[in-house]
Amino acid sequence: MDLLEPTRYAFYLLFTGDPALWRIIFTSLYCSLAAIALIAPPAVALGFLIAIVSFPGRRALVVFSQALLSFPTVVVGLVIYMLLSRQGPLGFLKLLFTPEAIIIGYMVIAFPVLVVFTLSAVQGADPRVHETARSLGARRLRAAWTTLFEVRFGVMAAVVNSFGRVVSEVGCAIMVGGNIAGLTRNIPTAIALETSKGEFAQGIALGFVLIVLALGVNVALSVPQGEGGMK
Amino acid sequence: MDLLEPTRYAFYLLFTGDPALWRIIFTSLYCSLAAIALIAPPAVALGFLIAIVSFPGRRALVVFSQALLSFPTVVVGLVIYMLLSRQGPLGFLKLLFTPEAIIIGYMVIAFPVLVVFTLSAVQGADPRVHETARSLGARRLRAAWTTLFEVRFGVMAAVVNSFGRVVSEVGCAIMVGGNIAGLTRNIPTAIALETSKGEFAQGIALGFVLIVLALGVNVALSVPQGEGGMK
Amino acid sequence: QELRLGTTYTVEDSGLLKVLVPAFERARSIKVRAVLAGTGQVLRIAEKGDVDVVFSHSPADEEKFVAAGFGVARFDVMYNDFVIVGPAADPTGIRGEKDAVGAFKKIHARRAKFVSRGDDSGTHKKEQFLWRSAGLVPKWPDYLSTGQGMVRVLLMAGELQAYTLCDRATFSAQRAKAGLEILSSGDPRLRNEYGVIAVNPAQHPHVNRQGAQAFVEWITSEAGQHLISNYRIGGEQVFFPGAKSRR
Amino acid sequence: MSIVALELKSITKSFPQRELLRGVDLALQSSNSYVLTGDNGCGKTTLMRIVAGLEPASGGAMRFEGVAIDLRRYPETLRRMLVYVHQQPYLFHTSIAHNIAYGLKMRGVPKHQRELLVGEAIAWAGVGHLTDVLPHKLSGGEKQRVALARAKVLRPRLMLLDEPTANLDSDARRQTLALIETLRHEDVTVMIASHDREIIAMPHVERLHLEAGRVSAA
Amino acid sequence: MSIVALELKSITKSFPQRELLRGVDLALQSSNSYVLTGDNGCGKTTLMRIVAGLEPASGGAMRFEGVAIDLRRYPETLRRMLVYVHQQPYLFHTSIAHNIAYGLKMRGVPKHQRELLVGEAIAWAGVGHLTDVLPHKLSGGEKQRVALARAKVLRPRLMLLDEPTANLDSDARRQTLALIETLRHEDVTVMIASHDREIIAMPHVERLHLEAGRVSAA
Ligand SMILES: Nc1ncnc2c1ncn2[C@@H]1O[C@H](COP(=O)(O)OP(=O)(O)OP(=O)(O)O)[C@@H](O)[C@H]1O
Ligand SMILES: Nc1ncnc2c1ncn2[C@@H]1O[C@H](COP(=O)(O)OP(=O)(O)OP(=O)(O)O)[C@@H](O)[C@H]1O
Ligand SMILES: [Mg+2]
Ligand SMILES: [Mg+2]
Repeated sequence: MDLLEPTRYAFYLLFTGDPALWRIIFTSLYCSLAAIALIAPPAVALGFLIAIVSFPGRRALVVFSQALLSFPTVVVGLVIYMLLSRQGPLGFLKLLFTPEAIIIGYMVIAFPVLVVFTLSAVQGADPRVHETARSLGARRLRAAWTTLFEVRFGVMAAVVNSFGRVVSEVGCAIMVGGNIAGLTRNIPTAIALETSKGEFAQGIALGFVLIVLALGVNVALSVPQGEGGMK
Repeated sequence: MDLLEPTRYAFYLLFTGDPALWRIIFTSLYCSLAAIALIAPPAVALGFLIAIVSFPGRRALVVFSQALLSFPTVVVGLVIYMLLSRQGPLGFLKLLFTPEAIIIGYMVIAFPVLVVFTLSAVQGADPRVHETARSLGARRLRAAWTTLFEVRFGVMAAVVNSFGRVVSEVGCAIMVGGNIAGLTRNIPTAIALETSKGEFAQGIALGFVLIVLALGVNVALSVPQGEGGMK
Repeated sequence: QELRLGTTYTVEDSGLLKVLVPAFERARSIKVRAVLAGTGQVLRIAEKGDVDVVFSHSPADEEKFVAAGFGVARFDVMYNDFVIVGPAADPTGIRGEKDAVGAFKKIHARRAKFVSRGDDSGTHKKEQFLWRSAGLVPKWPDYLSTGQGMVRVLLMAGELQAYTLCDRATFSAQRAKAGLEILSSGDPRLRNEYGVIAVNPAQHPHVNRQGAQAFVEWITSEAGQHLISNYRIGGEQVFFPGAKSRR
Repeated sequence: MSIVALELKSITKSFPQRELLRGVDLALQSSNSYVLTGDNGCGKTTLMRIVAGLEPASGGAMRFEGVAIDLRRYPETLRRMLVYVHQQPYLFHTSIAHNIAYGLKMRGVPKHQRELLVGEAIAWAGVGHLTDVLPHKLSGGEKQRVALARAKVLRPRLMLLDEPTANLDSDARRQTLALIETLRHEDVTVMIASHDREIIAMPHVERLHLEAGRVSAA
Repeated sequence: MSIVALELKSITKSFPQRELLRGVDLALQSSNSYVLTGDNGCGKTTLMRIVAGLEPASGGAMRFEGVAIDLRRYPETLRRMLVYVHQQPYLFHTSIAHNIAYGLKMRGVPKHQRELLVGEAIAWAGVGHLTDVLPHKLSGGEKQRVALARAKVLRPRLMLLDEPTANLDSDARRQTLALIETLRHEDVTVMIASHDREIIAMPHVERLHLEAGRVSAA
């Protein structure tokens, strides 16, 4: 099977500004970036808290959050579908089969990922970071910020990972988005469609497009990540 | 929609030893655990190496590995499908639509996850860990092992995350495994099937079964993770 | 107000949807959002009122859907037929068999490799109907129940050099890739009916009743039927207009 | 007229396996300097960390400048009045200047004034030639100097210095002794945990000895 | 009959911004003890780390017991012959006993002998009452003692001690001085980087001074 031709064609469409392809790309980026931007602050904060506050059941909570990483995204999609369905409790919002529904799903999927990896990064930080900040007069919030900044490599890895998860998942996006052309079709659901048509090469070409986009996003995200964390 | 009933039924089947359900569970666990067991050693080693050896292009390699986290699993599935297909270069192995094909796919999916998060964990480690080990006479390999043991919390987070990724993914497993009942059907592909049949509640119930399993695996994995990393 | 059309992958995969939707949008100035899903899934989301009109091919389920009050009425739109395909070598010798049930009996007798959709789709329902008609229960090691879409099942059958039941449109589109041949066709029991149903506004007051009505009218009208009969895959007609004069 | 800056009443600290502090009573007069001596592991660091609100005490009471301090809900305002310098200081992985500026920023000192103070502090620490070196690359003594400068620049009411001279060369040690002398005149109370004979022998520095979980003047 | 244990020839080390070591020449006689003095940041730690193979030199040559050492491909065997104790030692997050046993394990010392040696070392470090405390909870001085014990137990040919007494109380310091004395008689060469006057003033300890990137006997 020839991969070169479809890939070249996909990039050709990309650069000639094929509106259908760009619409798909836009939906992918818009939904995943919006979801991460919305959910990262609370999730990172929670991961930080679990890492530094010790309370009974903390260890169990950590293991449970880790287990949530195994939750299939399509099940997240199913649950959100049932909530957003016209008959569901949130049906009145009319969010089903819209990009916003996908964003909600992505937020749910990204949440445990961000919590677990922020936790892991903060856990690995030198406890003196937080103490030094506090001792120099930083209030709780500011000290937390300083600590997160010291482990920025790990926190950005968490963000990058959650982005990777949502931007490449298909189960939830197809379930709550409906894979509607021109509205909720994004790169993975488009790949699913190509695959279901037997157009495997096209699917792989779209995968390459996604990787190039992800590379761009990661380069952008790696600027704040910096060399600071590198020893 | 009633969730309680199907969930109760799923767990009923589980405990009454319904062979079809247990077969699905077995496939899920066998493929994901085998893949992680096979790929974790080289991937963790590579992540370690990238973290401690500095060479030109290292930073670019890190960003690239992170971008690989965004690669849709179905595309991994497509590529492996084409390799294992009858006309493909590895067709003579007759691996397509077998659990072993799924294992190969899982290994490819887990690889960058393990590399990136091992890297991130080792990066965050105190550089004196490795130096102390070396200075006390540990050879390279042993010193690496000691370092990984010191950051075991992070390394286990990497393992747990890669397990979560593969055990919940559907694109690759369905593509190279074929979702064959009694052979390559696993929990996520069974969920996909239930979903396509409109049996949403059944799908969600299977999702709960998966979470319970993941919890078990995570508890088992968290024993070596230990409190050591907790400060 | 836009119209939400719930339809199955088979319709999209054949390429027909890309012809029908824009034509309808132009004809009636109604924006269509096509939601794609498996057959069971389409009916389920329609049942919950999340789409306005359904276009699928599983007559038995569709009748049940209407009977339960979820749909206003079911109308025939078009049909094609299913074909039994398999490897050129045809180890069970069903080539040219006009009787689909007879062909299935031979496959069963030889315990030949057979890939089943296994997903309760229209195609799967048809397959089950044929096994039932043959008085057989399909259960042997090389009878593979896969739970996948038509194209993937066809390609799987190609990979495994197995038999399968496939609709003609999909087979025409994938013939080259699958490397299988039509071995048995023409039995009237292999007819594949596509129908359209407007979701019942009595159950779901919020649905786009006018839009759904317009779609049902248009697709069963002269214009819609004409488009269907003119649609070609590789020069081959794969759908046949089937709308009876509307009751 | 001597005001009590810090008063501790029967501070205790125990671990599951052992009782480290068994009732520390202590009163530090304002603007005086104290050196806390005691064997390794006797609890000097722990005691200072309790005072600084970095670790909970198991029991006891504390008053700062006459005000009772709830050790379980350590007040934010108190954190701005005292500063603790770790035995092995941690420098943020940013820059020397950012490290020294950090506490000033927290106190809302305006930028131009901050820059002035940071410049002075860098010169005092003798690391002017290292401003573009990442803080974690500094030598042990340099780190300690920067940490000291970072605390000194805040002019707190009470300074808790944990073995401040442990890694210092003779010049820096002399400078630190001078700093302690200066702080005394600037109305800053200083408590130093140290094994350094020069510090212990300093004039105007009162000696406190921690042994068997209790503090006694020595 | 004095054998040269370690010989350094024009060792240099430069950073993009500065030249730290400008050609260090050095010869340590076997079984002798040396103290390396010099201002903070003069390069003591860096020099010892180069010798221990923890950091690359920019240039120069090294011989150990007469054998030329390729500093770019630091030989594994040499690692077993010398041991470097960090200025701020790191203890593995396992247990005190495991920390001390680590180097012995690497050298293949059998279990029963290892246990014996570890027991002795724990007693020497005076941390027998802390065996069930996690190493990172130890006090600064306790950590330094354990690190010293962890190195001492290996009986290397050359010991590089970076400020070993910085956080020690007077007892432990005395004990360390005694250790240095003992090692001299046990045919171990010792090099100590230190600002500690007591160490610098020890009899039988030769003084080396690092200044402006060069070492001179002082
Ligand atoms: N969780 C714990 N359980 C038991 N003992 C502990 C625990 N945490 C700390 N310790 C012990 O409590 C003591 C704390 O001592 P601290 O650090 O306050 O000593 P110090 O007087 O500052 O000593 P140094 O002069 O060495 O710095 C140490 O002996 C340490 O081992
Ligand atoms: N990458 C770098 N670029 C520039 N300067 C550096 C770099 N890394 C380290 N340095 C400087 O090199 C010197 C290293 O000193 P070293 O740690 O060897 O000193 P030392 O003699 O052990 O000092 P101390 O007595 O304080 O322990 C320090 O001044 C440090 O700031
Ligand atoms: Mg201390
Ligand atoms: Mg040093």
